[in-house]
Amino acid sequence: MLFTSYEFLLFAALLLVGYYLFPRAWQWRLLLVASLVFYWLAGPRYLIFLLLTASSTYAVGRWMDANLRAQETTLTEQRQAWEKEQRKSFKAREKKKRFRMLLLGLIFNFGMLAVLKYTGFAVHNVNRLLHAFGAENTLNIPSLLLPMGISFYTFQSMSYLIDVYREKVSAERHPLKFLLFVSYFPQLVQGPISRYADLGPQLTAGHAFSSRNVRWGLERVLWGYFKKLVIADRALIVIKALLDEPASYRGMYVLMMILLYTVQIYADFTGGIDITVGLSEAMGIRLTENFNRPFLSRSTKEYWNRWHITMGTWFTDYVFYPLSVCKPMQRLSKFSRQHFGNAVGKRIPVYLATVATWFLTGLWHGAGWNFIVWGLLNCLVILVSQECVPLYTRFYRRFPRLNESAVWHGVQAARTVLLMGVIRTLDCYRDVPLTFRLWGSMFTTFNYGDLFNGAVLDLGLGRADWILLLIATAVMFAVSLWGIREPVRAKLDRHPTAEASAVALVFLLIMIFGAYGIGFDASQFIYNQF
Amino acid sequence: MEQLLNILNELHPDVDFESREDLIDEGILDSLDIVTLITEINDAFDVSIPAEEIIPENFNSAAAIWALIEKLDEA
Amino acid sequence: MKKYVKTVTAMLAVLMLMTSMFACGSGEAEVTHETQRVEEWSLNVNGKELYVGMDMPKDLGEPTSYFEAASCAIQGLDKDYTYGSILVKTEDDGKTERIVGLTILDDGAATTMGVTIGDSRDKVVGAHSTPKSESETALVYAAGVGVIAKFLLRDGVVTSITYTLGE
Amino acid sequence: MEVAVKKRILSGVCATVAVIVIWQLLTALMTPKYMTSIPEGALIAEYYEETSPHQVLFVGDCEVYENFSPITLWEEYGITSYIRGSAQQLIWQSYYLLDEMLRRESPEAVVFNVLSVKYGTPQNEAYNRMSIDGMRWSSSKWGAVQASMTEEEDAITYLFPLLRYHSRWNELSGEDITYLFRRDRVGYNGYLMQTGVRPVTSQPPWVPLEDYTVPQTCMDYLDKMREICEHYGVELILIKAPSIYPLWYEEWDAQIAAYAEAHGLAYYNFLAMSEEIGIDWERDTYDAGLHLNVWGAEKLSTYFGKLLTEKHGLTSQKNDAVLSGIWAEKCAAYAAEKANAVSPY
Repeated sequence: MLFTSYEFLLFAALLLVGYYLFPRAWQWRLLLVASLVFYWLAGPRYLIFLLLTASSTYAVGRWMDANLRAQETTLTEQRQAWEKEQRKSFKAREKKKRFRMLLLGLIFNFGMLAVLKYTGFAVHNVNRLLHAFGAENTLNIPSLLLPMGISFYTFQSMSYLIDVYREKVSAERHPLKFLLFVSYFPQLVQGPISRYADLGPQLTAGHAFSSRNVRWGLERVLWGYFKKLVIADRALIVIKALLDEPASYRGMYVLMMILLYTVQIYADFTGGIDITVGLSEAMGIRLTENFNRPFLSRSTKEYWNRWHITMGTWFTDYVFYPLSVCKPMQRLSKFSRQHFGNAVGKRIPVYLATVATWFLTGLWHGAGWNFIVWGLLNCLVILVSQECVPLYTRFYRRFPRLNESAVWHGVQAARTVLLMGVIRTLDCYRDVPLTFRLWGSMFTTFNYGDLFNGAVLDLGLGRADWILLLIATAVMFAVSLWGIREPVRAKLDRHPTAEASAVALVFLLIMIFGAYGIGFDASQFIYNQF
Repeated sequence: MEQLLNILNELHPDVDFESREDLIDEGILDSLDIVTLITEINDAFDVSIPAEEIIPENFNSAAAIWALIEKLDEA
Repeated sequence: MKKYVKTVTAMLAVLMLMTSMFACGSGEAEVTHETQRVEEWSLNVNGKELYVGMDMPKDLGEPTSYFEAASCAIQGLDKDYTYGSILVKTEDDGKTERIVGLTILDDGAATTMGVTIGDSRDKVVGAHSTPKSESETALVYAAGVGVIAKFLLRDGVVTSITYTLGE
Repeated sequence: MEVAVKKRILSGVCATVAVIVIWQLLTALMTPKYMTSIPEGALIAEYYEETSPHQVLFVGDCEVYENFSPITLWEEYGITSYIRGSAQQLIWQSYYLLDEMLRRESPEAVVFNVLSVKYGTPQNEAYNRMSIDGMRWSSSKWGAVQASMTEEEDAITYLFPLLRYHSRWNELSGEDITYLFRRDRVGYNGYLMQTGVRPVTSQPPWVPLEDYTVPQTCMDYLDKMREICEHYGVELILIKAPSIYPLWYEEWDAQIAAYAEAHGLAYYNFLAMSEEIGIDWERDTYDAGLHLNVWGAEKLSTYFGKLLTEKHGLTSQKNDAVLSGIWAEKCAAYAAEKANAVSPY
């Protein structure tokens, strides 16, 4: 069910009303039923995979918890009988058992994700390998159904499992409460990927009606719809036109695609998250923020601390750190320190872990080489700028004032956003060699005149629509900047008339200028094929 | 402790590590710095900091890092 | 320790090699609209190859008969050009005139594989191989993107052959 | 500073009221007016302007609202009639319009043009809107919406037309402002006068069909129409207007004739009887045979009027002073428009 469909609006409205009519103890059960219904409507057969992940994670979690408690009791009983050494080896043995169970859980769930999402891709490449070596017969690509949001709920469940293993969180006893954590519907569509410590208790705790929560939450939902319907879906019309025959839209059109796609994906993704977080806030549930004004980031590294934050922290906590501090990596760094000197030795674990993390991040985004190359390019930029740090420091020492000047920050931010935009077009051109050729064509094909001679008008948007798109985008960024020191909703909160009229105005703007209905077909979320 | 401080200064010479209590929260040490730091510490103090110990409380200040090292040392 | 270094560097090399090799070779064939026209499903009129979906050529010559029908209220004309045994149906929205249907009216014309009105069901299947779908009264073939070729049958004999838009 | 809850509620209510008012205004602004272009879109709503009942109600598509002239039926036979037709009006839309009208008045006869039995499924969103938007809200309108929607349509866009027409914001014209709250009359009791002349030069090519049986949905709605007429004691008359396109296959004609026979209904195929009616295909059509022009329509109406009086017992209402007054105005307006047309006779 699309966020922009009438059915979802009705679904959300009924849920919100029902939520506050239900007695507090029953609220989480309503949420669970709503989430399962939401999932059922997306495709009944998908539910099986969700339940498989939820039950397996729950089981492994409870087993590890039980093992840990058993370990504590035996330790206290044997306090006198065992010496320190014996106690230590007993603890190590038990931890090994728990680690094996954790591995079992991880392999089962990540295996399911891999099979469902990447078999087609893997078989396709094996076929190409077979062709390369002249083999005639090839494997047929099985058509597997891809459950909605499998990447999100799998990652969320696995973060819970690892946290239980790390004893940061104690396992959830109640199976249905855990199922709610896995299946909580708004974040199934495109995240955020929450941690059990933050979300678990909130979901099952009862929430009294609070006018502030409901108002602020629904205002944020409304703003999400503004970004999605007025900006993202309108920009998508041109993007689709350009993607219809990418090879024939070169030069200026590639630059237009970069800028348009940057705006489109920002509006679409942050809009979707606004709807998710806003709806949860209206029910008193605070989800982790997934964005922090990414267009202000002055470097790629900072960009990835502000864009899709919950994915970034997930990969850092559960891939990057474990990989870089694990025994083999440490030994490797010690070895290379002895043979290739301190400088190299120090960098090996960091760089290896970064490359691996970004490879997996790319792969996670989609089953395609364009996503993997997108990931590795991001990694390349980060590592190169990491290497250039001494260069930058020397540069800033020569121009000390520069580092503080706002203009320079603006230049850096523009450069970063543009760079991210360029790399991100791998997402939409979906074909690596074609993307590189098109990037090149920006400098070889000089059709920048098309921008002014009306050629842009037959890409699906008339003059009025283009102007509206530009104005709406400017408004979106302006409102975001206006809210830096104090959230806009807080400012409005103090003046009820201003708040009410702002809500009314935005509502009417969406209704009139939204790119929805027969004239425009509502677009899928960019991340919906997850 | 001094050895730890030189490692930190080598990473970010312009940061006063003695007094600061918000190395992670303020984003002074990011994920790349932390990993480089851990590799240095593991090598210098012959400990091995496991991934689950990489949490803000342990890395927000030099003292916190030192406490972690000691805890791992005699565990 | 040695084996670690070798395996890791080897793994890294393979990873990089695989990525570059696959990534750079992963472009599908350039599929443009023209190549989707399946030669098998086109009809020759006054020396010109016509297929459903293409713009109506201006220089097709005088049709043997012509009928024009405006749709009820909305602008746009449906035009029927009859060239001997072939009926060409087009839609003209004022800007472009597109062919939306080609029909063989009698045995004066035939498909590229020589099938015409009056032939048997087996001749059709023999010439054009197995159809996409078949029933007692019709054989339907996929004839390009969004185009179907339909053979109507009565008592096993072809009564009409039409290429139109459809799935 | 805790803002008084009262103030917050008050501003909330005011804002909601404001949105509702603006919403109505915007709906009126954005809904197509069908005044200067595509007048067919305005026909359905005009019925509510009528101030007097009608003995005969026509329902159907362009083959009724462009081939029959109620003015002629009144002038020559004193029969009062109304044509409730719209572009490509499908059979279920005709049924629901009939259902609505029979609750407001009790005619003696209902005339249904059977051409639309060839469409068994929803056809086109634009035509749906033109046939349904003009209706006032009633269970009949809801029935028409449910029966006519194509997959891409949502019922809510009929409840709130702004959800459908909001995208017209960048194509508004003068017409949308001048006709914000009023509409001009486009038809004469539902008849859209056409004064052009374009002779028939060729017949549409005959192409065999795979299946000639009339779709079951259409037969069901034919039954429903017959039943509702029986319920209100109204005589249902089936006709096929004299239009040479879209092609009316004999097989369809046979099935409709058989249906009429089976249920004792009159069925007139005016296309087959065009000789007898005296239709001159050189001068009586404005688009080479698809529809009649005003002269053709008058001939057909005269012929049909005779049938109605002789076979269906309709009597003249001219002795009713009130009716005569009302219809005199209509005839005057009709004559005025017809005067400035160039007659082919």
